[in-house]
Amino acid sequence: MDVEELKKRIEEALGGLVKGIEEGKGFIDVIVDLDNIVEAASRLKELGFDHVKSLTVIDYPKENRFRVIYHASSYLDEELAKYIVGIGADVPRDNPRMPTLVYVWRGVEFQEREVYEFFGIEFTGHPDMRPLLLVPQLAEAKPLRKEFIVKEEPIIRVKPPTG
Amino acid sequence: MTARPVVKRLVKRKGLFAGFKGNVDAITLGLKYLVDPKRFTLIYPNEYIKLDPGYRGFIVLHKEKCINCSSCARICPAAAMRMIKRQEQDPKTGKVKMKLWPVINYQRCIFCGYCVDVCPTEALYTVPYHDIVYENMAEMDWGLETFTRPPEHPVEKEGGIPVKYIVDEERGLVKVKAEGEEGD
Amino acid sequence: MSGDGGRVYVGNLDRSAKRAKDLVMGKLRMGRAVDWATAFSLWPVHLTTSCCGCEFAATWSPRFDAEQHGALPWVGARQTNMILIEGTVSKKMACAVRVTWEQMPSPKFAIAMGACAIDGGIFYNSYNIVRPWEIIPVDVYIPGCPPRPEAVARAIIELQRKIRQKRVVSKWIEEGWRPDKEYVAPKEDPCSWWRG
Amino acid sequence: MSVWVYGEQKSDLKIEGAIARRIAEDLYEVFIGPQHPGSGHMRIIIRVDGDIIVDADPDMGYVHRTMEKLSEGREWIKNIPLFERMAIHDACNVTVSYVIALERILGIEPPPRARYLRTLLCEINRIAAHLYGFGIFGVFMGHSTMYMWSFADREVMVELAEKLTGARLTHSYPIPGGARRDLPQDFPDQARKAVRYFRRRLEEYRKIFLDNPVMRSRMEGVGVIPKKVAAELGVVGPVARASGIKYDARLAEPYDAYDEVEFEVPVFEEGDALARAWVKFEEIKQSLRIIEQAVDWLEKHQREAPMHPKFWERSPPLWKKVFEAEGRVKLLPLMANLKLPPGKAMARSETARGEIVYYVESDGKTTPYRVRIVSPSARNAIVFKYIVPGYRVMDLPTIYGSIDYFPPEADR
Amino acid sequence: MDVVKLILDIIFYPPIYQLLLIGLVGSLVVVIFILWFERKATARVQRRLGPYHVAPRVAGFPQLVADLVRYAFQEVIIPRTVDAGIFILAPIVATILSILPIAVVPLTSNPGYWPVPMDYSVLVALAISTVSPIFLILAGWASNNKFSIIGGVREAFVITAYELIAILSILAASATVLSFNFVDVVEAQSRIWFIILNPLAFLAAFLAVLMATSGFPFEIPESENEVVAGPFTEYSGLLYGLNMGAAYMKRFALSILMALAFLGGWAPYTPGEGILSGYLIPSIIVIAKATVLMMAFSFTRSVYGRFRLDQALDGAWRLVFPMAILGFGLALLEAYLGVV
Repeated sequence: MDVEELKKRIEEALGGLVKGIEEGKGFIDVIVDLDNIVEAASRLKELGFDHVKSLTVIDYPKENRFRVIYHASSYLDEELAKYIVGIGADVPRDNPRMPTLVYVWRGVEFQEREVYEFFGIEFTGHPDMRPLLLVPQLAEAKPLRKEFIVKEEPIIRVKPPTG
Repeated sequence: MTARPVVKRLVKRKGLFAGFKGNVDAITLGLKYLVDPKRFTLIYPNEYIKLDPGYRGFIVLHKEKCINCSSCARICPAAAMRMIKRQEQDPKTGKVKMKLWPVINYQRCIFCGYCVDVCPTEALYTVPYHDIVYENMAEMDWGLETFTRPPEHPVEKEGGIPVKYIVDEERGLVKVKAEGEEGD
Repeated sequence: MSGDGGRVYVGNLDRSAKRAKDLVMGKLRMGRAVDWATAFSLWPVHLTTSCCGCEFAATWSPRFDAEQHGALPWVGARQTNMILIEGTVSKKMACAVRVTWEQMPSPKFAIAMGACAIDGGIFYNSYNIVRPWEIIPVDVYIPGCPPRPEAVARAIIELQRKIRQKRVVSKWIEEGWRPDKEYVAPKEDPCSWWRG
Repeated sequence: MSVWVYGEQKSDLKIEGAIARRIAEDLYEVFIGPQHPGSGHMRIIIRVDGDIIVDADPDMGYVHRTMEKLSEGREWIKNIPLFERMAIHDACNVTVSYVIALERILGIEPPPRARYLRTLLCEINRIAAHLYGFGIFGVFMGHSTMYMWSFADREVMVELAEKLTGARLTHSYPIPGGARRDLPQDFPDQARKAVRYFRRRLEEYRKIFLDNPVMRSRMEGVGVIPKKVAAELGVVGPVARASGIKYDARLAEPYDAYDEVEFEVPVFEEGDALARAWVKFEEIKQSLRIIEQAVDWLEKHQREAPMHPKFWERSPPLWKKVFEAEGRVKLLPLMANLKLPPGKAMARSETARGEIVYYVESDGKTTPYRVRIVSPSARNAIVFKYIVPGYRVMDLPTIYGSIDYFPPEADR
Repeated sequence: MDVVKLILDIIFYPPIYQLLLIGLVGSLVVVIFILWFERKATARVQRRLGPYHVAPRVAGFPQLVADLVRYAFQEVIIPRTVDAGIFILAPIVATILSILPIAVVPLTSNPGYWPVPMDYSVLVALAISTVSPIFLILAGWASNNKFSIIGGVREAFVITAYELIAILSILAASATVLSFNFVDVVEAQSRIWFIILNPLAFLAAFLAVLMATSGFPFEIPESENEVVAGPFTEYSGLLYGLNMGAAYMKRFALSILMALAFLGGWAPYTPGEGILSGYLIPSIIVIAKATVLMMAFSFTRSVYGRFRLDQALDGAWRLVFPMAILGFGLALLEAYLGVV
């Protein structure tokens, strides 16, 4: 099975839900509407993609959206294990909410908590929506959003060395 | 593809005898090592490991080779290597010029060796020792003068014996005296 | 039953402790013995703040075996007298570091291991780290990321030398506080995130 | 209070213990960690009913060092040492997939020699990390000799890695286009000796630890993860393979030289702590095989710079001189400000504790637009929540040790 | 000379000699030696050096002295939340109680040097040895720390496992000779030791003592990976030193009981008259045998991890308890056949 065939199979399984398929190096992303994401993810799981490798969120402040992608793959089907298929949707930046996929893929529970604290995307229906890694005060700042800037030092030093 | 998954099964060990044998095996092995421990412990301040010359220890500058290109500062991942401005007289023309010199801050250095590898004139080199500690932080922020001298090796100064570790088939690592390799 | 000092049962503990101290340190001149004993019994508490813990573990492994210096990593903070900060201290961990430090009985010492524990190392501009010297008084700094196990042993030796030459412990016991090092009080409560 | 019962909707995932027991009113809440010998750099809040854990809540983030954010401000190559700090005892394995992702975006393939060198170091690291895991696992169950022995033998591998790269743990070895050093002269000989030593030595490990009746009784039937649950929770690495999942990133998507060397991926079906220990034990044996093959290949083939021609051919003569003399691959100054074409790539590699996934997105600048890392420990952390309940308090360190959880890696 | 004799008489007045000289000083020396041995032997099995730099010439023997002095001069923290009285008293009482069994056993067959009448000494010694764990539980309870309380409860669980076994298996020795008198037990071993006649009872007693003194693989109450330092989590400085000492002193006292019951006490030697021959030499022989036993107890640390609590209890009741019963039966059989 090659990538084209896989795409065909996914399009068949997902039916009209697919908005577009983006191809990256080493993975493909299936983009759906935010409202359909639970349905699409369930169908993808029935296809054999039984676990999520990465819940990837990318912030596009210019386009005022977050791209949320669940990169899934398969453990039990050795043929599908070679591919990483992402199911993604765009979440508006000013009211970041989306339905949780915990009940589709149990493994994303902690990753959704992580996204919640780093980007502020709230997953409705998540059983335990708390910050995971950060202290509560820092989680308020949503550090992985692009407007949170971490300064790098310039290569020329002003302060003289002390030793 | 030559790799393949192989399903294995745990060997079930049940019953009184299996447990007994396991205990006897373990205790015998323990006693074997109690008699012949096969030690290779480094008795540290009395001995020290003479590291390979390629070891990435403290980084030192050959000032005369440096061309002030600031590649090292650009590649430093920890912002430990930074350039300072310094007025210097050119020996040929006699003009006073602003020059950039690298200095290193060991409060941050992570010893990745990128600066040494990127230096276009091999002006930076590493000394093969790493066991230097400081009592106050200010000493770790090396200025240009400190940076151009290799730091003192404390154990060598105290008269420790250099040893080397070689891989041995019977005992894992074996400690042997490093000999005939004085200096760099 | 009073909570402070158990006065009900054994009289005033503080006063008897002071008398015992005067006797032992003053009349019997046990100061040097105490310095010697503490120098060779620096037990680091088992607080693994970060990834330098790998080299911390290797320092007590058979090849480097820091137990030869009398140091033995111990489990409970109450029974130890040294804290070895192993690398980065995050904001969450800073609370643990300070609490552990306060749990330890004095005389106690601190070693900062690795670049992250000095000035952040490769994480110098991270928003989630704390410089450990801001929350506890550090005696010896070990540069490196991670430092070699020998460097950790060197730090222990350096600390031993400091204790014995400057007679840190006996002066500490005589005066009741540490004379040669300033008390470090964190500017802001490292546990504020926890206490809310 | 009552414990929330997870997973009744839509999923037939059932975990024994947590659901079966009716919870008493007065639960005893114990905070394990972070200053606790049984927890490392994390905290697990457990609620116990008698000796049985009814609820476990892993409180992570004690070593969260904001790598994903920091990487966005730093140049591509500077991120290699940064990501390495996730798991410094497994440095090459965690960084190699990031480097592969960069190479995919750049559209270059490292020369075969570099691929073999990386494979060699990956396997050396894998053995060292497995031994590290064994040591921690042993000491979690009170077996200090296992800790000391595995750390003693880990030094053999660390010594080899130090000879190859010049650093004990933080090698920063793979870089886009190749590797940073070539094999030293006496390396093949020493590596073969080490392999033979380990083959003999592993038998002793079996005697004192895996077949030791006391340790066996602690591990057998503890922390059982059935195959279906393992797939559902998305656990990785030895944890998944001990549950019968035949998945290994080296099989699914061979990188470096893994499609050229011969090895087996051991899979067990019991799913308990003992099976996980055995997976690691068998993997060490397979890694020894790979090391032998890699060393043979490297010795047979001519010594040349393990660097992609794009970065090597235009280099000044000093570069070649240094390589001839020291085996050190010098970097071009352009490496510091390497510009990647816009694009996105994903790469996975199998570290000792499981599969690590990098998602790298470039917008054509010198710094990444976004790097997403999902490390094996981060994916295995969920085991604490779903598998630990139902076991005894004394089983917690066993499960912790057997999944080989490494908090700096999980927290990133 | 009279003065010297008087002093000697006072020193070797059995209660003083056995309680203070052996019980306090002797056991301290033995404990220091055993701790050093434990660390060095474990280090040897683990292929490392162990304590060294404190005194390189004698292989770091004073290491334990340094640790003890350090503990003695460290701050004693009494947290506000603890029950201060019990918190302070428990380790002290536990220490005294754990060496008390030494005061009621004979260390010689010379009746002039018996500290107490010996007719029921086996029973009395066993009875006293069972008291001290209560104070460990108290210490854990008074600490008011979750880990201490769990540790104390574990201690209580483990008591139920080992107590009966220890008593039964040591009583097996006295059943063989049909007497509760330790002197009879030892005299009966002048030809053949009970360890050979009744290995089952010896093994059961060995395991019971391991459990009683938290030796590996039964180091459950203080198991560091779950309950930091068990009942002693809140103890610091001198009080912690006492707690640690108490565990080893108890092991020493129980080892003396075992040496008398199974290893023939002062067996190859026949005590005569006078202090030297009648008291000092036999007592040193007994202590030496006890020390050898303690070295065996220490060795298990380097081979085993620890059992889980339920497994230890399970093993104690299912395996070791029947073994102790069998040993007792064997003893009765031997007594019936008149082997000794």
